[in-house]
Amino acid sequence: MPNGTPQTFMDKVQALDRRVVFLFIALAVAIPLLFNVVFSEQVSPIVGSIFERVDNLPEGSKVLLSFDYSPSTVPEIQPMVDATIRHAATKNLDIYIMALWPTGQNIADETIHRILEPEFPDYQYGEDYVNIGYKSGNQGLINVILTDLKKMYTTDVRGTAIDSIPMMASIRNLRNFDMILAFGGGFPGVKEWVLFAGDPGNVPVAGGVTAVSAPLLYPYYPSQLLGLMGGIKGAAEYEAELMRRYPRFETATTPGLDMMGPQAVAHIVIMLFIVIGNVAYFATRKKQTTGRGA
Amino acid sequence: MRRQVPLIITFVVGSVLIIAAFIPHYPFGRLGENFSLYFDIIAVFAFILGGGNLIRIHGGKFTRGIKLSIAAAKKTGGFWPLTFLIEFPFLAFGGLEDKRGRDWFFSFITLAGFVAMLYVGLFKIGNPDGWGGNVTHPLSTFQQFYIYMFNPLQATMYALLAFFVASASYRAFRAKSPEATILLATAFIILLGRTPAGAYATGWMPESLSFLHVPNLANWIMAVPNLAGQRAILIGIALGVIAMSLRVILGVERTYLGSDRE
Amino acid sequence: MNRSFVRSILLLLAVTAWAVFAVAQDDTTQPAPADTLQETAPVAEAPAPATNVRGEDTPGDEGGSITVFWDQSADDTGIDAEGITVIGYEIRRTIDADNVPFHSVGFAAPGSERFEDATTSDDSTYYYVVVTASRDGGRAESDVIGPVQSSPQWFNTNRTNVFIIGLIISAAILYFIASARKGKQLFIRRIAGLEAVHDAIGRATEMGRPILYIPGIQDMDDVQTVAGVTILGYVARTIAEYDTRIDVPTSRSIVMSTARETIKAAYISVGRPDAYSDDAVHYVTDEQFGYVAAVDGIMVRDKPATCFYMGAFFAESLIMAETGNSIGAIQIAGTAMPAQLPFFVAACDYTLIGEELFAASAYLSNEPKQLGSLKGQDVGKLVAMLAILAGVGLFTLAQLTGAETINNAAQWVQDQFLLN
Amino acid sequence: MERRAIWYLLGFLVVVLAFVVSTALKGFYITLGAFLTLSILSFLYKDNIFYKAAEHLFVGVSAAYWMTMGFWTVLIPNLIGKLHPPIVRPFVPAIADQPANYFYLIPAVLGIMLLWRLSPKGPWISRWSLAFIVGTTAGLNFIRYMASDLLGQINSSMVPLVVLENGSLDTLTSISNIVIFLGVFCGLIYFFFSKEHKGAFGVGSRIGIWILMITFGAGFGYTVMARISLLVGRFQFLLGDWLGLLG
Repeated sequence: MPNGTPQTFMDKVQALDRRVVFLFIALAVAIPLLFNVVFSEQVSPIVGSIFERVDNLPEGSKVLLSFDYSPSTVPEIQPMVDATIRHAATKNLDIYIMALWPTGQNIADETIHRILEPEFPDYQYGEDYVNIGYKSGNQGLINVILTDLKKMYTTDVRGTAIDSIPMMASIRNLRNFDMILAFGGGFPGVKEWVLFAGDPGNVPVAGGVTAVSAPLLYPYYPSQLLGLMGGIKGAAEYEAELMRRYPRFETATTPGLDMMGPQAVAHIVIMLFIVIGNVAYFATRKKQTTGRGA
Repeated sequence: MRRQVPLIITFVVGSVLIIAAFIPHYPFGRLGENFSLYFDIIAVFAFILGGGNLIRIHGGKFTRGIKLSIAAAKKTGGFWPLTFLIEFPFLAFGGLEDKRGRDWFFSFITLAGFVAMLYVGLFKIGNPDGWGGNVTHPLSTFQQFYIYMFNPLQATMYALLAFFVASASYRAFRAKSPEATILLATAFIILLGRTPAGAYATGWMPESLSFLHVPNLANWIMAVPNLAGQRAILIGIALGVIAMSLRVILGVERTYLGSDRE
Repeated sequence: MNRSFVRSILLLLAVTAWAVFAVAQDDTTQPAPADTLQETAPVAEAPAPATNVRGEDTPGDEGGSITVFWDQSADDTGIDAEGITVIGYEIRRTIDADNVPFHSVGFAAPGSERFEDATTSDDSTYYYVVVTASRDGGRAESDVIGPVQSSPQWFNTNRTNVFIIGLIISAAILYFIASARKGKQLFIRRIAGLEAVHDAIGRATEMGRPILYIPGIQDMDDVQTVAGVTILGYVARTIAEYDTRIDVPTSRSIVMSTARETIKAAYISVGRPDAYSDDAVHYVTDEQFGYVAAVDGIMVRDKPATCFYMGAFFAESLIMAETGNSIGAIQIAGTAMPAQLPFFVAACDYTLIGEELFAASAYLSNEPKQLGSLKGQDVGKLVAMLAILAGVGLFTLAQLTGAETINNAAQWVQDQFLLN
Repeated sequence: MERRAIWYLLGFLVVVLAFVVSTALKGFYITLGAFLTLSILSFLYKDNIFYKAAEHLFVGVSAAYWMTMGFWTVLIPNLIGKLHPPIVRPFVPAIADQPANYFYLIPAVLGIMLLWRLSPKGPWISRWSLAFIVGTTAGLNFIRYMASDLLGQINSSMVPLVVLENGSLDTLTSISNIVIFLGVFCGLIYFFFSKEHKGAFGVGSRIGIWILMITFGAGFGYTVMARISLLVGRFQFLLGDWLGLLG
């Protein structure tokens, strides 16, 4: 730009104070959060296949949920757990809960208190759901309970003998489950469930993992892995589908969808800024070249 | 001598580790593993150097600053401790614009945080299991400090990135050259692919062109050209590391060892 | 990738993991407390046993491991709706086949034909039996084999390929270092980011502002940090000549020590040892974001004219580069962290990409022997390119012709670059 | 000076008041968390004493945090516990009965050598441990990068350029494989140091840069979502946990 020329609007836009960008990003995140802006999520096949499977299981089918994560990944994983546990309870499935991670046992208890007890008062512990908790051994544990669950588990987390729990009577090993849902992308996690339970036991395994670990599990889908929820987006899709099919959940919490609102708006804001920046760049460049020619 | 011995040490250690990688037999089999463990231990010794440096810098600023502040307060006349108290915000926090040692209070904050954290950690204060307890027991004071001070600071520093990715993309993604245009276009497609907008924008396309649907295109870019670029970078890095390691082991590169004369 | 290859790798992982689990569970000389398959077994039809069982010392290890091979049971045909379904093989061993009962050392998935028992002692001999287990609890024992003994090896044959390729590349690098020493002239292309180093330091000198040098946030056990510190050595020489102020905050104590030695040597080498002060390098904190918080503070308060980022970086890369940009500093970055390169490329004036970071110190030194090693690196790239070309060519040919022999040849070439 | 002083004090009082009110309503810890969060965020506008205070607190606390962790998780079990296990019985009873391992005298001696630079006599002795460290780094990384990055990446780059599926051309896979092959090949050409990037070689190098630019653009775009998530987390804390504005 020649010296002394007054700055045009486009010049100003091109040299925009970055704090303007910051302000827009803050608003793009805060406003959707405050006004609970939710975009419709279309369920993708990889998440939809989990939903369909749960949805088509007959009443009283046995579903095993494994909590294989720690508090650090709760923000990403918990929304999927909440959505699937609600779905399973609505379908009147028998829910069995265990954990390969020591931290998972408490998270599972917390989930029961927060979701199952208040939202499904008819659900009875020991008859409709049970938490058998954490046992050490990682994939070795899976390997053992694939043939004999009661070898490792003698009581549930409340100290009740396994044999006196009504819903455990029909369970001898992992093959008795109609579906295994594993949450957590670390080790041990979904991958170990696929390799040590799903493949040798021929039990359908589906999973919910963090966005970072999702690409590492894609190769198992769909032959070895029934479906996969990856990060917040996976949770949001499941929540959206649940709300669409079951009106009773219209008022339920949807942390996944809540997170996707700010995501979408912030992405769009960033893209708009990129467009504006380029428009300004070309506008000023044109002016400069014509200026030089004159 | 001062440089010869270190060069010999580097040569011997480096070449033995390379050879040991091919010898599973004891004691070579676990040499690399053990040396890594040794490194971690040496790094803990080094904390004395780092921590000492931290205390020296901030301790120095603190004592120098407080002396200057008292001197400044005395200069105004009257009963100086009162002046010191009244002017405290300027004498202690004035360091943003004013460099005359008047930001000593910040150094005090660093020192206080450092000493307090070290104290509750090394003595396992408030640990329900006492001396035998895990240092990060959730109820220990150490872990409480971690959760309520360390965590929000760390998470917020990390979250600044949301703003910086936006400002960086606004400034850098301009079609100034063919390279910049490619960078811009790829980033734009990937961004688009991660929003509902991407699916809507190309949803009208017929099934036969499903390849061009933005989410599919974004996935393809991640899985194919991105992968190719990553591979080229990784192979280059591997060769760079190999050559760098050889230069270091052979003593061709020795700047890090300091000088012979001193 | 080849599916059976993937499967065998996964299987290997599985059995090793089980072996580790087994060690944690039982003492090797004691009978296992829990025989996982046996007790659940009511009387059921026994599957066909595994045949042709062999046991060998596991090659290329430090001892303490025996690999057992067998041929699958005739009933191991996947999950059958009716009939016998094999659910796996249990590997049992003893130190004395006649007097000491066998105990379980591990479990192999159906379809597998080998098991590595990594819990042996090199001082004793072992007898093994492979038990095929069916879903209904049927069990069939193979013949007992033994005695087998494990032993350590002096060369890991699994790594022969690494050895040979390492030798080729090292030889090339050494050859070019030697020939450069003899005075052979070498062409080295210009690297824009490094050409700019002098100007960037000159700019800081003119403006009377300091230079900020960040040697990454990793410790000296990361080779990128070593590269960062050596580059600092050459940068510091120019700085010592120009008498500019340099500030090196470090995230690790050992890096602080090394950086001090490096800068001091640079000042001595230009004959100004008295101008050096230890204060140029200071420790901040090991915590990634605490470090970047402090560096951001230094940037906005000291307003360095030039910022160097040379080493290993994680998410903090962009926080620093954007803050540096906001204060109008010239920024030169270099890292071999592929995930952070995009941010440096976007926010810095110059970025050394991956390999260029490691080449930088050689380039800046301008010593023939150092430059010779760059030529050696190029030979390595040539080897890589030719290998890829050969593999791609053979695989393509195999696809087009469908010939088994070409496919085998392609597979052989690929296997030479397999990791074991 | 006088007027500025009043503003400063007033501002300071408002912040203190807000802190007290928030503590009364929401408790101390959540208030502290919120104030530290806001202090860091204020840096986006400009540097100020709140950011500077939070930053200085962060440095002190985190430096001590990692040093404490190093002491309890490395020094005690892995050095003291190896050299003389009975000493650590009160802290780590599990390893107190293991036999001593005197190989660990090596890192102990090297560690003390490193500290020698604090002594007035012969500070150069600390270079011996630096030499050990750098030698270890060079030796270990030589093998590590050779095996996983060099060999592994070459191995997985060997793909057929034409893929036939039951006799017919699998167009998408074929195109993808050709792109991968050209990308890796040209990317490597770009990195050549000892040959001038001219002629055909220059074209290859040019394509190499383009591939790298696609890689960088993709990496940048892909990371944005994770970064926004972090901010959403902080905003949920501020607006929800602290202010109670979120449903």
